[in-house]
Amino acid sequence: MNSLIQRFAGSSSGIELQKRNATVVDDDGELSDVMWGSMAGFGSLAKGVPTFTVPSVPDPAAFLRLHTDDHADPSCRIKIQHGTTTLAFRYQGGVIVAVDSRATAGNYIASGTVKKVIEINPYLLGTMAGGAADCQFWETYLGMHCRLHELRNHERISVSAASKYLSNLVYSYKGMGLSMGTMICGWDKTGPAIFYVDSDGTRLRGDLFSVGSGSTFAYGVLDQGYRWDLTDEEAQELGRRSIYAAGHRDAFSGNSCNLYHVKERGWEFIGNYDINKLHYDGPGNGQGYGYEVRVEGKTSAVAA
Amino acid sequence: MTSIGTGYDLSASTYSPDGRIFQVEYATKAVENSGTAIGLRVKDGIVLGVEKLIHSKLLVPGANRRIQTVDRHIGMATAGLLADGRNVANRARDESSQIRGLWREPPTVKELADRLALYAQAYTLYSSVRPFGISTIFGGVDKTGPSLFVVEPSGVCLGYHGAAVGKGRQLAKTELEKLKLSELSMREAVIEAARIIYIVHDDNKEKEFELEMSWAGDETGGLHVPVPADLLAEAEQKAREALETFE
Amino acid sequence: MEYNGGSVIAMVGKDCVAIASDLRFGNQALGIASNFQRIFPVTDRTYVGLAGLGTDVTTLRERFRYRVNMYTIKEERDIEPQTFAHLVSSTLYEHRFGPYFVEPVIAGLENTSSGSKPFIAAADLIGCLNFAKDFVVAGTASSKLYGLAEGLWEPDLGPEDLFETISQTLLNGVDRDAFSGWGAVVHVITKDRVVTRTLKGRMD
Amino acid sequence: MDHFPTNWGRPRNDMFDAYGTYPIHQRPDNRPKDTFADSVQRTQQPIVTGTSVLAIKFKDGIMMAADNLASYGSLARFKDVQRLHPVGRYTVIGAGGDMSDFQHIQHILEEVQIAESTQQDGHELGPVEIHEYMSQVMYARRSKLDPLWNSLLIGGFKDGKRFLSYVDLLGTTYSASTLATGFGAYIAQPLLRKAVEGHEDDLTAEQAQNILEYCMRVLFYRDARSLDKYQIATITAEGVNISGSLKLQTSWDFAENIRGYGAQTQ
Amino acid sequence: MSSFNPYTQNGGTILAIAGADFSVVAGDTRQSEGYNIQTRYAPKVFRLTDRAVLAVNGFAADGNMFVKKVKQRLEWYRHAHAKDMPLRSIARLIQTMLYSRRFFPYYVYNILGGIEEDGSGAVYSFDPVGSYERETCRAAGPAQSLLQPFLDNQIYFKNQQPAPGMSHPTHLPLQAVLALVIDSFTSATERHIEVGDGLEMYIILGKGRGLQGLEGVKGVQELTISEDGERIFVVRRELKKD
Amino acid sequence: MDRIDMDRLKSGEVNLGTSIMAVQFDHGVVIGADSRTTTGSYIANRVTDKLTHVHDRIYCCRSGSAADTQAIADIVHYSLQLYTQEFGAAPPVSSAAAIFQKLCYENKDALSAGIIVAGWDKEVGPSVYNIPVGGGSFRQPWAIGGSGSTYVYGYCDATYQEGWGRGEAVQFVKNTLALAMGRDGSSGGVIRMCVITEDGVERLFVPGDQLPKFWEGHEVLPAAVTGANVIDPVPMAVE
Repeated sequence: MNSLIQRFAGSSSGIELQKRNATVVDDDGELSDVMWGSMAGFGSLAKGVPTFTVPSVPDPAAFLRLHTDDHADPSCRIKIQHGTTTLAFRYQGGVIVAVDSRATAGNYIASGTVKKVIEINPYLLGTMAGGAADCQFWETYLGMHCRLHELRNHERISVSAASKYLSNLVYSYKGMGLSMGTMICGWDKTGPAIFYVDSDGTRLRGDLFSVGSGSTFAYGVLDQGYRWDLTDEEAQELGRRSIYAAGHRDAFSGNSCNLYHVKERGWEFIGNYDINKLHYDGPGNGQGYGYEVRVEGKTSAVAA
Repeated sequence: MTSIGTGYDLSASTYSPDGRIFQVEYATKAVENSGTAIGLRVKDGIVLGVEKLIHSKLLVPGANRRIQTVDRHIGMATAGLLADGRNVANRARDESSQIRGLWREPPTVKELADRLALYAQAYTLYSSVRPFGISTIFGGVDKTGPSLFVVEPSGVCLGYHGAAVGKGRQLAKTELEKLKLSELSMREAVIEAARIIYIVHDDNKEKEFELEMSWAGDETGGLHVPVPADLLAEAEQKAREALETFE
Repeated sequence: MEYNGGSVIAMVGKDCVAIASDLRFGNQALGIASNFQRIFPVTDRTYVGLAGLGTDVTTLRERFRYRVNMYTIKEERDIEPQTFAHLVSSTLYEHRFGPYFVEPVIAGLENTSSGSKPFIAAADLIGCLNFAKDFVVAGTASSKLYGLAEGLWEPDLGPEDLFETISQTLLNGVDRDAFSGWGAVVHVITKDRVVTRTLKGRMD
Repeated sequence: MDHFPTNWGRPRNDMFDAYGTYPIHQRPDNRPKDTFADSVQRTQQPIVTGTSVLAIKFKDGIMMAADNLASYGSLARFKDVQRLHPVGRYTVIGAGGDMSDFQHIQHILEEVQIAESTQQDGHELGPVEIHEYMSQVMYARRSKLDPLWNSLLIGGFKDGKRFLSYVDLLGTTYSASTLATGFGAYIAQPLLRKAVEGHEDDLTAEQAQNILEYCMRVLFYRDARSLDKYQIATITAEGVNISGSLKLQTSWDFAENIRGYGAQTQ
Repeated sequence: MSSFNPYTQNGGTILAIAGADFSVVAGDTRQSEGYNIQTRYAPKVFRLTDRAVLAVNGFAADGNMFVKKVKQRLEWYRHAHAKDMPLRSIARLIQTMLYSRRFFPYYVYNILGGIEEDGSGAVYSFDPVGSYERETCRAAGPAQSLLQPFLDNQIYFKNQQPAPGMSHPTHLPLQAVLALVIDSFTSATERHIEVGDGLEMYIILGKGRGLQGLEGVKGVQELTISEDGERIFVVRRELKKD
Repeated sequence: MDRIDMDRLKSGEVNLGTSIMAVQFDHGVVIGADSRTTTGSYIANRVTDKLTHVHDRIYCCRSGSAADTQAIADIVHYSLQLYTQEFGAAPPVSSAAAIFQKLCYENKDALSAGIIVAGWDKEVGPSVYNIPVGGGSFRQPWAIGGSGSTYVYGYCDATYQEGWGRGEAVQFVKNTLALAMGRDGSSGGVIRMCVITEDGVERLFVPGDQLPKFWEGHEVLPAAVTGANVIDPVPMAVE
């Protein structure tokens, strides 16, 4: 429509405005053609920049805090799931990634079967600590961009580049209330690599990280057992043992341990281990990890 | 037309040396090709009538209406390009709703017609657009009583007691002039309107036609609605009878 | 309640009652001990379980012991569970405006003319008593225990069935609670004896 | 990253920032702003308000009642306000809450109806459509954090079917055979349920009116923002009928011999 | 200055259990706000396709709007692909739709139940901002902490030792699942004020699976649209209304 | 919600803590207002004219923020001129009220304005519209507004009767305003009134010292206090 016509024809400049502010609005923003397609909702992502509805208040982060922060206000309505122990370390045989599987909302254990290792692609793993949805969503999104990188450059993305991509992404939302502490693990031209990335925008390269409420317990075991020249079996045992320690002592961690091993030709899922079984029986049918189990009958302490 | 073919008729934003805008005149031609539309403003209301030419027997009866409702109390009939009529109707509805929103009262027919005239006139100013190929009769009842206005492609807006646009307008006007419009009732006006449409319709040259009529006034509680089927049938019956005596 | 964690449950059976608790003693998220006793015998056939702040559990246990002993000396008879429940209630209400952070659960067999009758009760932290005919719960896992008990409990369970029911209720309940668990202990009180069993629970 | 898990998933508290590196307020804000953007406070409070609306299903349709009061705080400011509004030939909408918002709602419903009628396709909006539309409007406004501060009851009768439903400022909707908003939800609803549930298809118009009158009276006794002047809307196959103002008969004689607040006898 | 709170909690509880070749999704029908029962019948469980059912719980207005939008997207998918969206894709769709409101969340807990393309029964559970997980059973809503441990015990056989030489079944038969669902809701009704009035159970049966387990169940109503595919049923029961 | 937040003024804003009124009679309306404008407890102007012309036969009485209500009245004045141009006729009071309402409703968060619109038009004759804070619009036979009005609702309810002529209406307005000004600290000064009829607008004025008198408490006892205790000053002698 000719804009001049609009301007000069009667006093109808208000009509367009009126239509734009129509009383019934779609609050998910613009509808795009891709919503029709096979992209199953990743439509908004395919455009390159995902769009989010932000509440129309002066301080959106304060709004979000008001309604989702059960720490400040236990009766807040939207409870987001928390709680974790995750760890990853680099050694001569690759990267060991081990995590627990518990999610808590308040003191309720919302799930004992969470997959906290996100399989970004066959060569990259991300771990999940913090907001479960933030990690799932953004690491899936990262997977899409890693694939695009492969298509554009005919080679796999480096762990460094992938983690940098994620780090930049979450940094652009800084202050909006995202929460994630993740380790991006993989094997690229430089060999095994681990990067710690969190929602504050921190990105660190390192040999050994543990993230989450149980990380202090995991670090204890990990530090004491870690060497560069671990064998694969020793390394896997160390990962498992560390997660057990955290699962045992930390109320917000536990249920089971998922163990992954990243090797030169991609990651491999080693197994899922019930923490309780590790306590009483150990990973095989050998010695249980549990302190009480190991000292049974050998200690002078008298049961209460 | 003296200046035809001299290039002054290619754009609505160009005058001919003798001060005419050919695009607007051509638009008027488009109106003249169309079936006649008439409007009668009488004692207690208005009546709109249209000679809707049926260009195909395959059309569903009642399709492609040329009388449209703009607001509860205002209707419009167009002669000319059907699609332009729809555009103008939508514009009129928007304007009407805007006036309502502003003053919280139903718009008067004059106010609405004035605004639509501005709209039509804007289409005579730019090279990028074409003037509307329709003449529109706005009719309705408002706080000033019944009123009837015609908006031409040029953007001219005039009020009438009886109006006729389209192919048979001359004959229709002659017939309208014979009536004492300010003394007629709406019911009588319906009969007269039907008669006039039947008279102006040229059986020999033209195809079939459908008589489309609406009214607004005391009889309808101030609403613009189609003339009820029984009254329409009666009017058509009388029109046919009158036609025989007319010739 | 969440500071040290812990949960208690008691159930009525046919001529028997059972009371059970977990064994965790924590400092918020950190698990400290897996052998914390929070159920205490009051008489031969009355037990009290104290869910809540560890230090108050210990204190109250001593207070109750003192008052029960005084009662026994004065009255020259064992305190009845119902009487004890009221003793608990009044003890707690004395601290109405600075309460102990403890929710007690009482289970026992009452002496009546027609023999012994199961009795259970629970109180809130200022001593409002709740006499139930089926089961009572307390502690951080209470909502979970309610759901389970409502589904698993049925009337007139024998001692062994009652043991199985209360064990399943407790173990599955604390498994969904971050602040309870680390093993459990169950006491089944019958006319003739009290059977105490320690259960291996999830250690995470 | 805050490593304590119960702090996760929540927006960080910018009042506490151990490292002083948290630039929430330094973030450049490039949104278009007008001069008074800072003082724009979209969430307001209701000012001139109406109290409860009651509605029930009965044999032939829907019956609704509301009093004629618009309060201004505790001031009974307007005593001749109509809170039952007919929408077309099949529907009545009854409103509690802010009266200026209700007038706005009346205006947009008028617009919608004109838009519908100018189509001249013979279709008219019925109660179901009006309710759906209103629920979308109310939800859209709450999502803009700029709610229309009302609780609405929408009742109607079209194509042989009764319809009665609720929508409020949050966009919450529900239907039942008896509905009451505001104070009525606490005081009248139990009475209505007792009188109506299970009898929806037996109650005559007269019985229905008696039930509503009874509840309006109870509300008048117990709701400090109510009035003894009210209207009743009846929607049946015959269409919408909104009564003139009715006056509640109330009884106070029993109070004459009450003395003091306790032991006093004279 | 009292600020406007755009959320409320409308009570009720939902539950879904997956079997080997079926799933059951259930919810009560009470809608409440605080102590006020708004209505005794407001559905929380919705049929999306012949093999997918969505249960929503939390803030009712958000829930209804969300279901409406999911249905709209599924309709568009049907227009573009001439088939229903597979269950796992619906799950991902729901994640992205929830996450698009990360900063102004839908206050809705979702449980999606249905049949996967491989014919297995599946349940997906979501948090309000879109993290999700495939599970065998899940309860959500105010009474979830009452129901979930019961399901752990009865469906996952947690803390139960199988008899020597035996093992626990990985999936329960339909009949047992229906009985469990009804038991769960009667329990929750007893101990939670926001649960009650009515129970709606949607049952989705895998392609070619017979009706075993549904025989003798009163008031089964079929909702299937297309033939020769998965079949979907609803069963309604009364719950206590106090 | 028990208290209305009337404290919507920005800091330092000039407040029309006011008594305003309009009454409809058989062929016209009477509007009236006090003349006090305050900032806090200081009387910024004691002879304000709060009766604002918006069209030939339509006036409004303003209460709330002086700046807000003046701006609104200016816009309405402009709009009504526009109306006259577009329609070629004088606007009805209902349309004037509609514009006031629209402005007040759509900007309710930013404005503090309680306005009474009154006037005469040829469609319905005299009419009075009350547009309180929040932006509702209510047609009434008589309307009062401003902080002083709360003290005189009872008087108005008891006094007003339908079918009054001009004389009764003027007296009613004068008495009501005098009573309101007598009890409301934010109202006072003089009474200004306008009588709007088909024929024109007539201004009436009641000076602050000639307001109708009502009971004002007992006369305070004569001040002169004499007695033995009073020590007369003794002039100092200088010798």
